[in-house]
Amino acid sequence: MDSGNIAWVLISTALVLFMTPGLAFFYGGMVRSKNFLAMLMQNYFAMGLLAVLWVLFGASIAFGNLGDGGWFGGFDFAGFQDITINSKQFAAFTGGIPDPLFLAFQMTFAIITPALITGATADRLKFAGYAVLIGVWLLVVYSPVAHWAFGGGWIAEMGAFDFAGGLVVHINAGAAALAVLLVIGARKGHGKEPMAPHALPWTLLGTGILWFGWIGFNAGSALAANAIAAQALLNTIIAPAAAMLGWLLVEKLKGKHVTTLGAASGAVAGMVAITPCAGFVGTGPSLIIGFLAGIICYLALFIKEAAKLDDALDVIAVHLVGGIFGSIALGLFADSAVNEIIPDGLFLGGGSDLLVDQIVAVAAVFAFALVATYIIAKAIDMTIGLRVDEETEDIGLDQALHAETAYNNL
Amino acid sequence: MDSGNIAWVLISTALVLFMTPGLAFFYGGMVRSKNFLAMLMQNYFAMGLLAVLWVLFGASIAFGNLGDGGWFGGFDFAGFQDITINSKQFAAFTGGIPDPLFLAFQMTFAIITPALITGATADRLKFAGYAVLIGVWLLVVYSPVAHWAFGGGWIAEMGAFDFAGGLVVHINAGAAALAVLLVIGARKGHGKEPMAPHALPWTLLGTGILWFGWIGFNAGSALAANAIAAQALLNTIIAPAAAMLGWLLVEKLKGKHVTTLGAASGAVAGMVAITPCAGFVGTGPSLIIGFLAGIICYLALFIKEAAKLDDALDVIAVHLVGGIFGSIALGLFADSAVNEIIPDGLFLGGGSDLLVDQIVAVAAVFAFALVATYIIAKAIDMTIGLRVDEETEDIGLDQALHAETAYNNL
Amino acid sequence: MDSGNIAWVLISTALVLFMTPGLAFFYGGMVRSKNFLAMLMQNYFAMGLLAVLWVLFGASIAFGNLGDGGWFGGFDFAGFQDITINSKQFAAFTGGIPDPLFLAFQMTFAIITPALITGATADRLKFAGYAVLIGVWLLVVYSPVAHWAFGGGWIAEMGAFDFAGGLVVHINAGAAALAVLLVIGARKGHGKEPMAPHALPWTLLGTGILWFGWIGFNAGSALAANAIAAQALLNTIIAPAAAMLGWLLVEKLKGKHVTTLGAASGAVAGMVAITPCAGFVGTGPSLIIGFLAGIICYLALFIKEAAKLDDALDVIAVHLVGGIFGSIALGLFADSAVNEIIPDGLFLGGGSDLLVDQIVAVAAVFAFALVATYIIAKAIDMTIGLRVDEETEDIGLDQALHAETAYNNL
Amino acid sequence: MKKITAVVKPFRVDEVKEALKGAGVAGMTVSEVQGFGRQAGHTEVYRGAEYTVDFVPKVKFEVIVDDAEVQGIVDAIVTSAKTGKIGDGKIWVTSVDELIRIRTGELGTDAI
Amino acid sequence: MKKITAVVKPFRVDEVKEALKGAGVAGMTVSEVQGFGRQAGHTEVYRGAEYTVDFVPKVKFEVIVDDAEVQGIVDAIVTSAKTGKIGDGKIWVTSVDELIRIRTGELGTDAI
Amino acid sequence: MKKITAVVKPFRVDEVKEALKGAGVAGMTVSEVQGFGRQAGHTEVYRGAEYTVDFVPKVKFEVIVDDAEVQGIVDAIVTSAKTGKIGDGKIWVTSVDELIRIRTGELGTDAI
Ligand SMILES: Nc1ncnc2c1ncn2[C@@H]1O[C@H](COP(=O)(O)OP(=O)(O)O)[C@@H](O)[C@H]1O
Ligand SMILES: Nc1ncnc2c1ncn2[C@@H]1O[C@H](COP(=O)(O)OP(=O)(O)O)[C@@H](O)[C@H]1O
Ligand SMILES: Nc1ncnc2c1ncn2[C@@H]1O[C@H](COP(=O)(O)OP(=O)(O)O)[C@@H](O)[C@H]1O
Repeated sequence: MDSGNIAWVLISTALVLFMTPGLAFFYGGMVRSKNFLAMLMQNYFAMGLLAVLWVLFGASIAFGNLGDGGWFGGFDFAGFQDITINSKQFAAFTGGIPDPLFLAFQMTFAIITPALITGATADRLKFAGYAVLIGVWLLVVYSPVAHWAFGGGWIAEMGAFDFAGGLVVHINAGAAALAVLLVIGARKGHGKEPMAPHALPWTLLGTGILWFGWIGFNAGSALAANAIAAQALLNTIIAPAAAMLGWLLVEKLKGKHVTTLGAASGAVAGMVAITPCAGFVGTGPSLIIGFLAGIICYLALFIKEAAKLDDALDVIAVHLVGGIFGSIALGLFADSAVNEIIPDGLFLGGGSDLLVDQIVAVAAVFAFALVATYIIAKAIDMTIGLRVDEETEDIGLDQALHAETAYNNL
Repeated sequence: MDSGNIAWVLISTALVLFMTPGLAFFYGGMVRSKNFLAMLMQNYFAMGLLAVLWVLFGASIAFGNLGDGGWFGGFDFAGFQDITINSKQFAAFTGGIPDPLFLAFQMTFAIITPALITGATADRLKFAGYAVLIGVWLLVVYSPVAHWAFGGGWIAEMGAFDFAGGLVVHINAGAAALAVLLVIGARKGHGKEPMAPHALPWTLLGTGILWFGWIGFNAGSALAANAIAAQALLNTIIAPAAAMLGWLLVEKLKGKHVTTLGAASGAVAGMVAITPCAGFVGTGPSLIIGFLAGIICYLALFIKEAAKLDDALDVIAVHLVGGIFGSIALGLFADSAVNEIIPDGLFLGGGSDLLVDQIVAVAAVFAFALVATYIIAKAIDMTIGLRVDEETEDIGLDQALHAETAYNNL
Repeated sequence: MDSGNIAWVLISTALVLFMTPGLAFFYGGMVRSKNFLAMLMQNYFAMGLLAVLWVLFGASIAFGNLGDGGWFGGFDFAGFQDITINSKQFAAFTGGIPDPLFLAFQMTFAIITPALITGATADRLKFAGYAVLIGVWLLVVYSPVAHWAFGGGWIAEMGAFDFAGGLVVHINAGAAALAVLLVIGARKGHGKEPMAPHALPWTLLGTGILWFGWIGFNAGSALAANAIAAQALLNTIIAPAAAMLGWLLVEKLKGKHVTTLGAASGAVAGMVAITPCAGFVGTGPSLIIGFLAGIICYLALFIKEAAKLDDALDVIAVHLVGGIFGSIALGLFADSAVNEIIPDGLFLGGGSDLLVDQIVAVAAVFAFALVATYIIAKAIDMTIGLRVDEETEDIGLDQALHAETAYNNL
Repeated sequence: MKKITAVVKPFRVDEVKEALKGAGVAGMTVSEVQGFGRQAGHTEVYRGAEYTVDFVPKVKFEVIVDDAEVQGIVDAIVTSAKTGKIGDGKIWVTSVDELIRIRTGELGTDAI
Repeated sequence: MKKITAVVKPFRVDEVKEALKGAGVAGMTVSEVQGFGRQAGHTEVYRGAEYTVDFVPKVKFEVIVDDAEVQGIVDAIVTSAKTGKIGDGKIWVTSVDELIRIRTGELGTDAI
Repeated sequence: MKKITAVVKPFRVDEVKEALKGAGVAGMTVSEVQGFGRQAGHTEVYRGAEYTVDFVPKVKFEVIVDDAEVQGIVDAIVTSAKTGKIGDGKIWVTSVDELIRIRTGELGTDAI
């Protein structure tokens, strides 16, 4: 056991844990003030519920039967059975960091991924329905997909790669968001009232926390304090930076104004796109991937218009499209000189094998998450209900669901 | 000197330092807006005053005469005398991290512990009185108790354990809060006016920062980047998670609403309760301790009603009761397979020895902190005064004490 | 490659990256609400633009021709050419952390330094002019000066030292701020309207983030997880603490009130002053340097009055004066027992050689930054314009430049 | 001239504004207020303690109009603000002695 | 009908509200305002510079009542808002031509 | 007595306040409001979507004065608030039946 590697994964776990509060505020600043606390609640509650469910079942489903090339990790490690400070269940795979640490690190991914959905569904989810949704989703969608790609399942065996979660996190959550939107429909007043962000400073604060935490997300995924982690860290700074410039450039070309929210959104788009590539590509490609992600995710904003979907805070444009773009870009820019476990991508002379595998993986995760989530959401909607009634929407979720008000000045 | 261990304690120190701003906002969101800055001030000022006092005297009182089984560390290291980058005063005890690092890490505990009291006394402390209170308290209460339990004093020698501060931090501060409340009495209007939190988003932000920092607090207390730190980190995520669920469950059973503040409070209760246990118990017990802490601390809210104490932000219910519960739970769930330095607890077949020691330690710290703090607070109150006058309370501390206003929109 | 050292520099990089959002809020809370987003934008945009420019040219200008004792690093590493996960361009200098990591760590310094200027110029910069300003400044001022002191250029060869950026960061940015002020003049209404901080809680939050991140800034500059880093970390806690006390003491002596902003400003003044000294001085001197910095920077507030400069958020008093004081104090307190690479300072019996070198370095950086920045700013002002028109200032930059509003309650 | 003041539910602000525009109103002044009335306040929960919040967020419109237009505008507000549930709010009409447009110094109905 | 407007100190809001309820008031509208008056503003400190803040936070109550009730309600406000120190605030009474309850369309004193 | 209400641009608040003081006003009550009028709202941008914000931030002054002083005070406001650009705001004057100083119970012009 190398203490430097352990130190790095310990702090990376803390960093990724901190991302969920960051996400809460990133989203929370954009909703109307009457729904601010409800947005925070959904995200913080994910930390409570999903950590527990991960220990009970999720971790086992994702990382049981490690490297089996299959679909499902089983229940061998349910309740963290046989996971102790001395156990070596994952040692070969993780390079020797303690088992509880590896599963804790992965837990933080399992927390934030379902929470990403809340951006799409803002301002209208019933709390009980939401709780069931993310709980079931963790076990039925997230954990299996994590097994496929992170746990040595069929995607890994096929030869597709996902450094820190382009497939497992962003496409997965993005497709799920799309599915839930198809079930619950638009916010009351959508398209008629402006619904301006109630306080962008919170969103900017969230962006700062997310970027900070994303260093742990991507560079921590090296599971070691080595040069690959160093490259992943570098990429996680410069790709978002370039993406911010890309997004702002389109803003400037399209209208007169560059916006604070544009800077934040562009940066996040870059973080998303570089996630699958972080420890697999070099510096130049990172800049290119980031810059293009800023432009592409901006342009993807039109999807919700076209599809008449009320994706309130643009989970589709940023996470789904950004995740797809990054996962496919890996097939182009993967660099075996950066990380010997990956073959070179198309642009580095490695041929199209990796690219094809990446596309297959993207399609599979997208399709599975979309269909499975649609079924789950529909079932919840038809039983306990997934959407609040009109009056609750009018009054605001904070007061109606949580008996609280975000700002009390009188 | 192992660079991985040093790296981990370096960053853990930064994490714990960051907790005090987190605490400032956790508390600050709950007070009325006219007292928001005063709450921030009290917490930030603790960082200034107590860091200096720690160097001058506190560290020596706590960690002088290391392992003497006694009551007081003396003044050998006052002003960090003989503490250099090459000194090895604590090497045997700390496993070899540099002396200045060990004392810096401990400094961050010495800062946040007195600051915890400000939650109970919100909205009515005179600033000068407060400054004297925490300064004296650091030297007369905190540092000795730290010696007893962390510095190899009588509590450690007796055989009681405290991984990261159930006794030293939470019971200590909780009992002190109780004592100060007995001296200063209730806020003007308490029980008549609602005094709703003025802006819960700050509280949620503080919760996120606290949780993040608590990883350093607990897992950093291993003083090494090893498997015990890994288990402590895991426990510091899952116990708060389970505690959040426990707290929200009671909320749901009692009323109709689960609240954002409930989620935050439950999580913090779990952090408190797992603190003494973090590197001593396994995964399952952590979930149980957390879940019960959420329920118990919620139920402990009635204490302030029963005792007619205006514990404004519930330091007693969360820190005192949570700390007692966690410290006693250690006597039940301690697991020598997790950490060989501790004997097994009652439920793991280790008999009741540890449990008894834990109870003795709890009682001793509680009694000492209560009595000593009462005397200190009373003396301050009778001399320079510890509580503001009515007019200041009406106008608000921000304007009256600090000549500032939190929000200026006009 | 030592994994502990790498882990420490990885997380330190993340910490310093997080400082720029911290700075955004530190400043943002002090401006009027109509300019809050513009302030955030300037800082976040620095993360986007400067990260990219650093990769393209800045890093090469700063760290090319390493140790040449010269003025300019050249373009050998432009676009991170020849910087790979296996390259060892800087290994001898950095003690073996991977090249991409060293340049990423330094990148975060290159981002925050230009951003420091925004405090002086608050509420009146044109966005396009600002973008050009910081871009050009990075390449023409920051990167060369970084070469002189950090990259083994003439300042290093002369024998002056700068642990983490007293010269390169604070004097540099402070002198630049002064130069830009000379070009753009005062805010409309300056001296007539009060222009109170619109929401100090953001400023306090920023202070907390800055302090947290500064641990990475200073202790990370050891480029290793060793005892020097430990001392630097300790100093980065206690010097700001003592500085807070110093600042508040003067406040108390001068007026009736100690203020929250005073606590925050004092702490930041201490962080600035200890930056050049962090890994070079012992514990006692740190307390002294910090305490004096709090007093001196407070007194330096009069400079802007005397010079009739509208240094909106006191970049001159805090960064320029604090940086000068710290850099000169190093000539007095440098301690070869703390760090063998530095000779003892005047007060430690090392004679005045170091002190003289420090003064020469201070003067050189100040003069160069002042003149070069003045030319750049003047050129921008005369071409695309650096300052908004009166109407924009009246309406506020948020709406006029970014088509956004910070707070939307209706 | 008359001043029409209307206190309405916040989520009706857009409708009321559009109705006023539709009724030919050229200007109005709006502010956030808190209302107390037949509409019971709601319960909030603070760490286990329930307390009643008497005040409900409302939005106040103030519109100065020519006497002849009062009825039409009142009707427009009623129509657009009405949900039929308690708490829809009030409209009151008061007399204005004089009105001045700051920019031009115009007086009376010319200043509307 | 009359409209009674009262500007009071913020920490008296609860007392005034209860006093109004006690005096039989069925509804009121409240807002945050800033007052300037004999009560000197306070000094604030910004990095060593002291400046005077002229405006003091106040809360404004607006209550529409039947003419007969004006005196009783004014008295209730005076009693509950008075601290005896400068800055306790003002009450003013104006005439209301018409009042409409949006929900029902009721007019005049029926709408109160 | 009359009540003068003025809705002005936010960055003119200091000037107007000083002008009122200069005109001998001993007290006033101020609040933040949103205005709609000839001054077009502005465009805001939200992730590529442009939308018009109809409401513009304004500040409302309320001053109760003796009848004799109305003209002078109105003039003071006009002078200090005027920029000459659309949106400078309105002033309106209404009648006040009674004024009470809470602290002393003084009535009418004595209470001003
Ligand atoms: N007498 C009153 N004076 C001033 N405002 C009132 C009065 N009565 C009600 N209001 C305002 O009208 C709002 C709605 O009144 P309420 O009695 O709740 O419902 P409704 O108008 O449907 O009967 C209140 O929230 C308050 O703002
Ligand atoms: N002439 C006025 N017009 C409008 N509001 C006023 C006037 N005078 C005072 N006020 C309001 O009443 C408040 C209290 O007035 P002040 O003169 O400070 O004390 P007091 O009423 O005790 O004499 C002020 O803060 C302001 O809100
Ligand atoms: N009829 C009205 N009733 C109430 N307030 C009005 C009215 N017309 C304008 N206002 C207020 O006056 C402000 C300025 O009016 P506007 O028409 O934009 O410019 P101007 O007064 O220069 O013609 C508006 O923003 C609004 O607050």
